Amino acid sequence: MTAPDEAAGSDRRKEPAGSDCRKEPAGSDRRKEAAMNGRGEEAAVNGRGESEVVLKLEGVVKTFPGVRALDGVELEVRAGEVHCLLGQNGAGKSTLIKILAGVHHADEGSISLLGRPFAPASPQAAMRAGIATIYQELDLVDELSVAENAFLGHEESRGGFLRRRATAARTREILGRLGHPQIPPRRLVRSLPAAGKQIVSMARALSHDAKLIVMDEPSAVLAHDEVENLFRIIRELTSHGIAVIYISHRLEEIRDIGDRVTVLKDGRTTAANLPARDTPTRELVSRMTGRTIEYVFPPRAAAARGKPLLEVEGLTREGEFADASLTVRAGEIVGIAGLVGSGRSELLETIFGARRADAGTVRVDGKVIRSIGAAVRHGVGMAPEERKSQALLLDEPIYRNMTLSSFSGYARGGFTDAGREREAALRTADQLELRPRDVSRPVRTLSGGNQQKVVVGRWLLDKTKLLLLDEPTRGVDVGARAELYQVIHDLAAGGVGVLLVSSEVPEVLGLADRVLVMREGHLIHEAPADEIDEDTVLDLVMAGSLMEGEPA
Amino acid sequence: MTDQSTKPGVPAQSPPVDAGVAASLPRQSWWKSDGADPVRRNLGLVGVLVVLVIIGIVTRPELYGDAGWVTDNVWTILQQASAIGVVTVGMTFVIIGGGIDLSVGAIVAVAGVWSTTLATQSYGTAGMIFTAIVVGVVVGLINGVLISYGKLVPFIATLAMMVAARGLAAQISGKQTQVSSNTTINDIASTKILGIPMLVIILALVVAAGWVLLNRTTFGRRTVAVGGNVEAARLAGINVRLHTVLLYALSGLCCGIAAIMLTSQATSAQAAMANLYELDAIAAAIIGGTLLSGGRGTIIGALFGVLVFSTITNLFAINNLSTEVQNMVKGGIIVAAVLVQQFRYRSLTQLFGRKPTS
Amino acid sequence: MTDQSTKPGVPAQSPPVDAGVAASLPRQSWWKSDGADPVRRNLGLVGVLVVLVIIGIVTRPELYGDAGWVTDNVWTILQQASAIGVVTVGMTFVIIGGGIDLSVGAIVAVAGVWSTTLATQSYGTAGMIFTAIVVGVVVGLINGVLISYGKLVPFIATLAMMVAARGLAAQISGKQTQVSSNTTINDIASTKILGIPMLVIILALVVAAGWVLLNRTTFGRRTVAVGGNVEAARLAGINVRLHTVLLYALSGLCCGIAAIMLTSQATSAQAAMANLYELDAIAAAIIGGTLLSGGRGTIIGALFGVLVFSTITNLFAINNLSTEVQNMVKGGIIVAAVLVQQFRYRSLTQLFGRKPTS
Amino acid sequence: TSNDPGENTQINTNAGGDNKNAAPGQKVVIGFSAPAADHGWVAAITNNAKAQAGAYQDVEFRSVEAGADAAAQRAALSTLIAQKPNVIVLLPHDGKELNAVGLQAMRAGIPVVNLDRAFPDRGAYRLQIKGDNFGMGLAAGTYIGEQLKAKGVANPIIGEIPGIDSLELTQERTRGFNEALAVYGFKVANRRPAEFTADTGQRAATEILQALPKIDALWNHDDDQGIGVLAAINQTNRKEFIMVGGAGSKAAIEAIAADNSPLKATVTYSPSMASSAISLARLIGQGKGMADLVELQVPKEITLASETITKENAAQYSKLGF
Ligand SMILES: Nc1ncnc2c1ncn2[C@@H]1O[C@H](COP(=O)(O)OP(=O)(O)OP(=O)(O)O)[C@@H](O)[C@H]1O
Ligand SMILES: Nc1ncnc2c1ncn2[C@@H]1O[C@H](COP(=O)(O)OP(=O)(O)OP(=O)(O)O)[C@@H](O)[C@H]1O
Ligand SMILES: O[C@@H]1[C@@H](O)[C@H](O)OC[C@H]1O
Ligand SMILES: [Mg+2]
Ligand SMILES: [Mg+2]
Repeated sequence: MTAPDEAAGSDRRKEPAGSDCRKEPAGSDRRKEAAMNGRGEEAAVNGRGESEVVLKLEGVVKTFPGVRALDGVELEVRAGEVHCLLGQNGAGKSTLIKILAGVHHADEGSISLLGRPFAPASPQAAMRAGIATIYQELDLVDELSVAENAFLGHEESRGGFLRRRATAARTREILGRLGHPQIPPRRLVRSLPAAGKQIVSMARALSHDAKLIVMDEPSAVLAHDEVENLFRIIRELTSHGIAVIYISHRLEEIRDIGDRVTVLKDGRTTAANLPARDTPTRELVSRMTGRTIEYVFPPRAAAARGKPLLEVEGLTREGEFADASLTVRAGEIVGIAGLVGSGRSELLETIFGARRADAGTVRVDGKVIRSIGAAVRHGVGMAPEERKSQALLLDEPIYRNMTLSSFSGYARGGFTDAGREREAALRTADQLELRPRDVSRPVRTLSGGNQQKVVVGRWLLDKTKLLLLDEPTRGVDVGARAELYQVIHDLAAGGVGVLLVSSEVPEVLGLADRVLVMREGHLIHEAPADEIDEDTVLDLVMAGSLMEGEPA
Repeated sequence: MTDQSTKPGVPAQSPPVDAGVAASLPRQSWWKSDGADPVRRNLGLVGVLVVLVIIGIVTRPELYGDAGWVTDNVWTILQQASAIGVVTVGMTFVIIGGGIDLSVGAIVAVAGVWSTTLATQSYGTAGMIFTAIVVGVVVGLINGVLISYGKLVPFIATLAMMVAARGLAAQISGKQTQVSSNTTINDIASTKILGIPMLVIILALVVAAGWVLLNRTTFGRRTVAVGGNVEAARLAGINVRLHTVLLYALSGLCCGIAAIMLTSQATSAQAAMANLYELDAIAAAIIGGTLLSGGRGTIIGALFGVLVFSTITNLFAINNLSTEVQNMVKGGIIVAAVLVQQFRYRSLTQLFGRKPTS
Repeated sequence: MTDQSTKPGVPAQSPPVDAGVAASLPRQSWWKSDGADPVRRNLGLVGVLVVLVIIGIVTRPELYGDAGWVTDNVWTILQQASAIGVVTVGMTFVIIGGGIDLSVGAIVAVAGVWSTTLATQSYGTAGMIFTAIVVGVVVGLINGVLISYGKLVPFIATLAMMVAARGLAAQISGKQTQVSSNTTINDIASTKILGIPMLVIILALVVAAGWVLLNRTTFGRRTVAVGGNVEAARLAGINVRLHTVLLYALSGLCCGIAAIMLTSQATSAQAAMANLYELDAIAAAIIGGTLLSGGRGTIIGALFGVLVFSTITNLFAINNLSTEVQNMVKGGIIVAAVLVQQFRYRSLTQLFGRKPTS
Repeated sequence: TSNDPGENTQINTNAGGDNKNAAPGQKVVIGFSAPAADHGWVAAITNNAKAQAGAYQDVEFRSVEAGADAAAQRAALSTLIAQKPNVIVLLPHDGKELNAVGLQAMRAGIPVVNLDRAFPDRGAYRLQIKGDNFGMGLAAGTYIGEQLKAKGVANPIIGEIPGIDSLELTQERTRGFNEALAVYGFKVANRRPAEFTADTGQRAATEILQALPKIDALWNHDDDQGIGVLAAINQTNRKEFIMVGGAGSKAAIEAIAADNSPLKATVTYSPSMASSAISLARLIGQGKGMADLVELQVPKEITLASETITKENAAQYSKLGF
């Protein structure tokens, strides 16, 4: 996380951070191959850090009805570098890359690609010009196979007929490069977990011979080990002279993988080309947010342990998780760590009543809960993992999304009270630093991180006694994260029990009183948060799969 | 925002710098706001209506010169719109809630035929109205249960119901037109209250009730939620299945009411009545701005949609267009009406939306 | 898979750290695999067909005892399914691509009527076939352009087209049934090749071509993408608008072919022909497993859907059920057919799908 | 029109006894098919056929439902032909569309009696019994012409409410109507088709009454939809015109007799043709001729006359109303 002592977080994984940030290509034969593939090896390294400018933006402006999303952006990306884009939620990062990808068109300003003016009319044009993009929101077609998704729009075909074997082979090759040779190219994407989908997105980006690959928060849905894998791939790409624009809210990632950083704030470049490793966190944060954040995880007064609020016993869903037992007390924050796919979301959803358990019981305040209705009636709330598909009404205004689980509470005799709903929503919006603050806006127009705040905000409004949070900070910026953590703490201090799932181990450790570790559907470890450290958690999480190889 | 900074436990902040955000939010006039979107669309439909009336005036000035005739004509158009209008209100709810109801015409027919069998007529006015409404609601409930609990796609479930209910109506009626000899029912169509035809009053009441239900009640909010994102609605604690059942029952209720209205107008009911109402109702709802995929729609828009259709028919009638020309022109008008809505929307956005950037 | 790692150009890998993804990828048997999903669903439909035939055998043993009659009956069922089957193939593409085409019946009528006007007939067989196909494709193109470039909702655009095209057909035909005096066309319906009726062969060819197009060409895969996730398709560089236009043109093409088939069967064409084909085609596609919201569907399933309908009709005919009973039963069978598919699917998933976790 | 389909059928029981043809003869299996009845007239056709067949001991009546459209009827008929009845009586959805089936049956040696909607091909039927659609329009037009001439109306405003407009029979009726009116120098001012149902009749009538603030005469092609037409007239309180109906339903005949509405006459197109068709099909099956004719066989074509029912002769027709 963005702890002020960023060194502690990033050192462990960081490679020797020489002034030369180009990594040595893995082998010379490969270098030839890359050249043959037209990857422009010579373009990559023509001197120490003085590689060719691939992309240059000057004074780029983009307006949406009512919003000036970009307001004079400057950006310069060089061949073979990882250029990080930083900025708060809504700063305009995704808008910027969508302009590069030909999805949006800039209203003003100039863009040049490899020295030539560049204004892609369509995604196709951008791709042809050598820009591949991994979007923030997954852009896959569920009913197509992995291979078909990877090559969608530029299929391997002869006379309109698919060359299925060739497609599969090329996909397999790319998946191999991505470290995932085990994903069957003909598997439907629908059946892949989120991380698997992210890999397919990356496979698609690699299926183009791109000079510039743009990645919009690729790590948001990835677990720890997957992020490492992602970085390995990025290093491989840059070693071939490919430029990467990397967006993430996790500052330690930026230190790990980034070469230079450009910071956006409110659609303007507030700092350009900062060295990724050496710029103090404090500076990055203040450039982004216009303020400094002293600490991220608020200090926790030893939690006054209340009575058991949630009691889960022997909960099982075949194929997903088995025999899960846990307790959350009033005023306690319990975190669950684990790999993506280890069954945490499923467990949370089953506790909430959204999935039917095959065995076991869930009690809240001693009463058995079997359905969502019962859960909500007993004061349980859940912020699900996938905001778009599971939580939001994109066309409805923010305030109605915020009150989705509580509007009956504001209603009188079945008649809703928009005024009170709006007020309440506005209060939460302020609490979470929602941008823009206008709660009548449709959620669709919010940036990803702000949408996430709406999802979490929903349960802050309600008279929630027990809050189930599934990846609550996914895509949320540093500043807002701090706010969100504070809110969670305040809730706990007020006697609310919190059960939190997060793929970011530091978040679990920093926020929770007690930590549960889940692996392959089993809760394998439990410890107070101050008696366990990140390495131990990671070892526990990974051990199974590393040692056993084949999943059960 | 500022009040937050003094709260205990909140990290010390340098003064919140959100001037930029404020700057990036040019003040929106209400007109351009998203809330005004349905109003803008409906204005488009009003524009279409105005154009249709103007065409009427131009083509038949002698008729439009007569004030009495014009008033009469307005009532005629509204009366012709009344039964289908009521059905469309129910349909709009179903569509907003993420479904579709192909059986509305058939439900009107069963309800109408059942309430006009000799046996039912013997129970008098109340018996007939009660029967029509109960039949409508029950058939709607069956639809809802098939969809909610049987997990059938709405299209298929209600298509099956459409076929079956028409069959049932034919069975009940012995394929004969059932003449209503109940004068109270028959008189509904000719009664005026304060100069306003009773059928129009019924339509107005149903539309008003529908509007309130959709926009001011928790039921309406649930409908939008269920249609907009079922999973989100479910995870927010809404009983999606029950709500779906209620939506189809509501549509059935509207069909029951419409059955009485139509029976009164035709002083009879028969198995083939309300033929293709499903298409008309869906089309009216969609022209009125309801999203076929659910989650968005307006009752007033749906009403305008119905009015556009019945005004077109009226225009054809006063100009004595032949059926085939009528149909060709109608296709064109439908397309034009929708294009006009879009045009207004976009042009307004362009006119007022983009201030020259500095 | 391992052979890949030695290929030049692939970097040496750190041991694949994909426990997360791998763990959540339970091994699938083919039966449970995604690829088998349509097959599973279709087996449900085959089951329904078998049950229908069994009912036929039980109710009319004397007919089913006669092998010659049975063969004949199979051909009859398939012939009855042929024209609507061809239309359904086009409809399936449109629906998978995220649209809907309510104008198919009307297109068949315009194409049929146009190709049988005296003027067209004077050009002979080729002229008639050419006309039907060109008319179908052109009307389809207009649909596509209205939807793609006019940004009309498919439901409304094709509804408008349905109304307009029926009007046009009435206009062209002067509301008279146009008798075909072209014996080549008329003979299509009675010709058999190697004992197989020509109409059935045409249906088989169209279905085969549709299957290949959907499953083996870029066009087909892009159709799935456009219907499943337009935004993703657009981002992948697919020309969504053009593709949409082509989909409706394809549907129009199928209608043109069906027009010839129907004309041949009826040795005539008229404005009201292919009445309500849109509903039948949509229903068949959906029963066959096509998602009404787009992005998923199979051609074979759609064919089975059509066959279920024409087998039901055949069953009614040989048992001479009265129309009203027919309709009531048909509604029930549709519901049952869909439930059967779901049942099979779910129960199989339960039987084989979930291995107990250790 | 009433609740009970069995009631008021028009059949010939040959009770007179002096008809040699009435005597039971060789057994005849008659296959029958008519479009699904969603409307009184068609329902009456099927009921009449059934009742007439029931009146003969030597007739076995096998009716096949025709389904929703020509294609469905075609399918139903193939199964009927396969069962080899002695004669087929057929009211097709559309004569031209089902012509081929007629040919097929005739080729298979089954004589076809074509009812109402004519096959164009003379080889497709053994006997054709039609109502006179053109004559119906002619009769309606003539009645209206005479009435208006008698009243001395110079430029009368005349409305017309046909049935389903895309049907050829509707076109023929309209042609007959226009031709008759032309004789008087009159023409139709407005024409709004309905769909043979009461609710669409009401709709069309409301529109026409709105479009024509004053009317002198109105012809409604079909008495079933006429229920709705009369309702609309009632609702708008208009009685300045005379109205003529079509087909001759019981309700219409009663209203004419009562003379308390604008409905002054109706021109017949009687579903009794179905009863006659069965009787003649039986004779064809038995190889007999019509007793009153010299010919040994039943003739090839019969077109029924369309009669005009008015207050004066209503009593006579009341038992023929369906
Ligand atoms: N289609 C749109 N219509 C209206 N406003 C939009 C649209 N897309 C983005 N915006 C607005 O533009 C601004 C920039 O959004 P953008 O998605 O680029 O932010 P971001 O930097 O990617 O944020 P995050 O880190 O949360 O993903 C936001 O205020 C957002 O609300
Ligand atoms: N909808 C269907 N119903 C019945 N059988 C089908 C259907 N679709 C395909 N089949 C048959 O099942 C087999 C597998 O179909 P599928 O489309 O999955 O083939 P495939 O594309 O070769 O599969 P893969 O992409 O996994 O190689 C095909 O041989 C085909 O004949
Ligand atoms: O010819 C019939 C006509 O008289 C009746 O009114 O409607 C149905 C037609 O088949
Ligand atoms: Mg973003
Ligand atoms: Mg998860």
